[in-house]
Amino acid sequence: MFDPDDIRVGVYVCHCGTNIAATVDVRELAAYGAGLPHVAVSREYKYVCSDPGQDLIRQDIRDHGLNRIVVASCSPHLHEHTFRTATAMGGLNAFYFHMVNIREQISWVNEDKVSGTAKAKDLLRAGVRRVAMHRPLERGSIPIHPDVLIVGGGIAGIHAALTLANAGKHVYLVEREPSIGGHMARFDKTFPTLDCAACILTPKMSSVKNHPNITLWTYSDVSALEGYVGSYKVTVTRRPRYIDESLCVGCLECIDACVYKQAKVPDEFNYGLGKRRPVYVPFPQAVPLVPVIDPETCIQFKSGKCKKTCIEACGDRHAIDLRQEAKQEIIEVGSIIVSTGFQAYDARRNPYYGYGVYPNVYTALEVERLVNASGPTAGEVVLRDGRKPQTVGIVHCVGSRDENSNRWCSRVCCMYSLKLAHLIKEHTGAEVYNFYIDMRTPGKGFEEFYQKLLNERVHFIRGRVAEIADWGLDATEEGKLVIRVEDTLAGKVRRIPVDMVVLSTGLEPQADANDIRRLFNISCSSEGFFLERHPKLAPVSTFTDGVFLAGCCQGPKDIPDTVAQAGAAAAEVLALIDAGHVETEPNTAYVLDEFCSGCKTCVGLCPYHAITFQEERRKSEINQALCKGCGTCVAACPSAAIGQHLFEDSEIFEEVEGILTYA
Amino acid sequence: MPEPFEPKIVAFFCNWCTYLGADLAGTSRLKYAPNARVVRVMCSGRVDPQFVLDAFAKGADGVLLGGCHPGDCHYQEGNYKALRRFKLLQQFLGQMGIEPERIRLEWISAAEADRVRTVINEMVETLKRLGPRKAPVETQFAEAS
Amino acid sequence: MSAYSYFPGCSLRGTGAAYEESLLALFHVLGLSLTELEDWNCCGATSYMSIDEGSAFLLSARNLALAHKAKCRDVVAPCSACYLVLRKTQDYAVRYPAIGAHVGKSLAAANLPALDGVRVRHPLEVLYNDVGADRIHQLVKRPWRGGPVACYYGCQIVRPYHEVDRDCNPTRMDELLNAAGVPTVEYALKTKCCGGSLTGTMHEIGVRLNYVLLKEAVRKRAQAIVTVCPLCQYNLDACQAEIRRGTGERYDLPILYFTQALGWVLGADPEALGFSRSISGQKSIRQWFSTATEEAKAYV
Amino acid sequence: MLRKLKFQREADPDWARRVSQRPGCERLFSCLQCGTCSGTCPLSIYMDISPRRVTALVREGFREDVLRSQTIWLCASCYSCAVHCPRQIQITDLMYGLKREAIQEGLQPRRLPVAVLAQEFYHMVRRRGRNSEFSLVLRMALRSNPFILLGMIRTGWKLIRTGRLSLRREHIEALPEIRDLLGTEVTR
Repeated sequence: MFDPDDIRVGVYVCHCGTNIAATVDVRELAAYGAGLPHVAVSREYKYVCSDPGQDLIRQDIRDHGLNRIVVASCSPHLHEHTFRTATAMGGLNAFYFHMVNIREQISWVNEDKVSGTAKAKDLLRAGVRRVAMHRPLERGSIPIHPDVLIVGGGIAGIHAALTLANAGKHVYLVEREPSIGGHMARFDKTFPTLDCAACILTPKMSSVKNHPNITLWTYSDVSALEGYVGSYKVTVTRRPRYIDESLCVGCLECIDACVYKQAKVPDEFNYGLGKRRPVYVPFPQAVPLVPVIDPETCIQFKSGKCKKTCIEACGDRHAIDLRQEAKQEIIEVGSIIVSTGFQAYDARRNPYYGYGVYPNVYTALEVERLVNASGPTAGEVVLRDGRKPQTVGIVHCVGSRDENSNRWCSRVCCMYSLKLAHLIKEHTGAEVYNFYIDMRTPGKGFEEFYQKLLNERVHFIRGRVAEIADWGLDATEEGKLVIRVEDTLAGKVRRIPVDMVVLSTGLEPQADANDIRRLFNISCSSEGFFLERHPKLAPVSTFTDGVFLAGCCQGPKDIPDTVAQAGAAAAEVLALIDAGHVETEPNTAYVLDEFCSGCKTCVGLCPYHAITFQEERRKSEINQALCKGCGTCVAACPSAAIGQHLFEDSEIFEEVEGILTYA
Repeated sequence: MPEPFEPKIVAFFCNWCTYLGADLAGTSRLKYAPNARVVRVMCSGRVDPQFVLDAFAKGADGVLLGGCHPGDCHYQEGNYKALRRFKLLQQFLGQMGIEPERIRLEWISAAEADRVRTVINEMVETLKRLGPRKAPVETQFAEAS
Repeated sequence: MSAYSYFPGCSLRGTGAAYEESLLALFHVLGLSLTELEDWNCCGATSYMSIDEGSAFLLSARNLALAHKAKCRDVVAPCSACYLVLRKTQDYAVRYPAIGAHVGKSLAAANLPALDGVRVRHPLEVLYNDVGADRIHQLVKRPWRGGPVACYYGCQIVRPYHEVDRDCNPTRMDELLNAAGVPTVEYALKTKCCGGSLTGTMHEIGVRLNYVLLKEAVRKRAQAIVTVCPLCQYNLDACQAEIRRGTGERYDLPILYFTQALGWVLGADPEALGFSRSISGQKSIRQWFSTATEEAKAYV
Repeated sequence: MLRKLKFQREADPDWARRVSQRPGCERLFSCLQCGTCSGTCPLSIYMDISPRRVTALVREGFREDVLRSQTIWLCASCYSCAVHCPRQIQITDLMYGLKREAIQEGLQPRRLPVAVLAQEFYHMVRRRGRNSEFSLVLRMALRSNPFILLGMIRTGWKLIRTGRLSLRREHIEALPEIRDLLGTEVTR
């Protein structure tokens, strides 16, 4: 009935509800499509991506003998796969399909219908001309190496690692600090349930340590990455801690034995609120429980003249090795989860809050340590001079929602401020004032927690603090920190003298987020957090296959959300591994022997070393498994001897032609 | 009165940065001039100078190339190749009597929706200032390609 | 030797006379030439701006144009209000094309040159950038016999533009004075507002603002306040008697211009520094800045 | 006295839009109502409407309330609000604009010295090209509240004694030039 050789194109114009129909005249567009060469059927439909929409395509393929499909709808990044599948279900090769983007490219970025429709016609024309050139293609497939790399050992990394390990997959967990645990390990209680962070985290930490399927490398960085989904080659640099993890039993005698009788070095884990020795473990529950020697402060490293009492103390275990050097581990993995977390906003950037100037202005993280039973003050909330504060002011949105620093809402500050307010009141009985712009308590049980705090008579003042100063107008303000703020609800400007100020600093991307981004070849959103493939449909995937995101490196979020996301990332990885292989886009380049002049121009160009030169045949050859399909060699070949599936010169020429020929 | 001159721009956007930037412009509902027509390629390195020449030959008033920022290329260094070719191409077009402003190479990341808008709007302005392309050049290329 | 145009502004011809005198004397000992703009006009400051922005910009523009004419394109404006309006005119003429066009058009109509190349400067920033603390230190001629001072920067030289100094905790005046051997105290209110012309209009409010400024300065053990603006100086200087009456607290602080303090240390003729024009703190002023005692010292 | 009930018919949304188009006010509508402006303002404590509420009222188009308020005249233009606003609204410019409008509409509080001073200053400068502090204060007092002068006598005398109060009335030579200059200008 239909001659298989003549090209019969089916055109489907999507309304996308009103998303497209509002600014593109879809009826006119479809009618126009019908008039284009080779077009056998041209329809418009409310939602082409819906089931009935896809059925429509399948049906037409049978009834009208269509052998090419063009859908004019959204971005191929959203639904190209959907429609290719539909095309295949209709009995055609999936690659006899082309997608025309009239939503992101037209209806959403253009106001008037006339110019919009005109533009849509151009693109549709181009699409129809292009698809006519399409040829049937087969997807390649790459095997997936079952091992997984997880970068960052905070709660996100830990949860993902355990999920995967329990499913029987081998995980390499790489953490740059001496211990895993991340920010959560520093918290005392967690909102809104107030269950102790350690009680829920430390068991998970130790099971990471003991899990047969997890290789844990702390004090280490990922220094190089090559390869692609399914088979990545990763180089991990393990910094020397001068104590052999395999020999150390965690007795910590070396620490007591250190020639420094008092701890003198401000300790990082407690933000300098406590002190440590040159040989130390960041905190008692550290995993692994193996001390680190800090060459910056260790006498032996500085002068070479130390009694080395630590080595004595270690005795015949011989775990201490002062000649230890950085070690490189090279591993093969099939997929990667990036969970590198966040850094807290530096409160010094808001000088009018006096952080770093007035000793009793603290950041929220510092106070987390103060209220923590295992913290530097053993849970005593005290001022630098040891006094108990009688009044405390908690300042929200420091480094959040501010055009002068970070524009975004950090999502967790409202809740952790409430939590700290509760804990401070509990520990000290102090009057606690919260200064907020908007109170955001959208999570499960959050609003109830807010209510609880209101009933505990914590003061809530709606207003962004203007300044914090140490000068008083009268005796009641002398020697206090005075917070000046407009109480916007009472409609009064107030001066509130307090003993202690807590700055609820926001969350921002890690300082080295850009290096990490480059290393793993993923993108950032404008504020610098890592960009997910799609905010709704692919929230933990990235644009690099096999690389997934979990936790605050993707954006500020609380512990429940982080754990949920880590689980999701683990599930994505499992799906990948259990499929055993991943189908590849058949957009690889290939050499047309008859035209190859053997000039070798292409060989040097390929970043994946996929092109080899066959000396005996004097021809280049492209390894289809290695080729990633960038097409650089295609554009470079002086004798046009290289083609690229899906992006053939002919196809692109036709597309350009289609755009520019005024029909 | 005659219709105002609406330049037509053929834009080659790389799949991983600039095309996504344009998608983001869409989802953020940024409004910009409707004059650009985007052709998606996997990498700016895929853009064969012939595509550009062909576009001009077929009557494009301007050609825009979009790729990832240096160091961010999804394929490691395709965008550098694109840059090298672009420089040559611009000279060559100059000799052909095509103003260098008619072709533009821009690094636009997946996050820079606003950049997409600015670049396209700017380019439309420039082209409106330059006016339609002179006919003779067109024929030159028709033979060339 | 670097040369500057000089825009006195109305105050330095009245309440701020001592500022002008000491500024000229100081620039003289530093060998910097300061040429008054010929027939300058009011800058169009705050009060004017609140009636008619358009022509306020034009008034400033004329002064800038005069500087352009004079070929001496660094305009030194000692009064904070003048400095800001001149600076703002320059900025807005660029940032807002409409304003720029309007200014350009009007200047042309009055056949005055355009503003390009003119730089608005404040003496504090001139001394800090063009002379520098080190040079000041080398040039010290007299010891500072006075007590520690509080540096008071006021508002309009540090906000909204940050070229003179940053707006949170500026330090350049402190640095210069310290380099000259003048001790300064930590002064949290150094950029708070003195009320400007409000002391004239909403008197009680103005006085209250100055009371707070003085109180904190004294609490920080300052024995004088050093200012950069005629209005600040006037307010702090003239209010003290009234504050004494009102509160019963004894305030009698010299309110100096930084040019007076530096002028003294760098050996300018004390007569030319206008110390006698201060209302408050005359007692300390006579002790600190009398050359008589100096000569006496020279004998023994 | 500010009535507590507001009728929508009193609002002029288009006025809000126009205000937002003035230099420095572009971001007016992005105001968070966080109160940083009022908190940092040294004079807000004496204002009848806090700067934050001024932006709120402007945004909703309650023109009269704003233009009749004392607030705009208490602004000493110290720019504290402008540099600290988390939305970078140039509130000082907003206030200037409102003052100008109030004067044009004759809505400024009667005999409020600040407003009188501004006008006197304006006229003096336009007439003479310069301002003479003495006669300015004199006129301000006479046109607002002569009793101010009594309070000033003491200070005034001290100023004269220290030679800081010149009684002569300043003016510039090139007055015609000023006229040409301001002639072209359209009073906003």
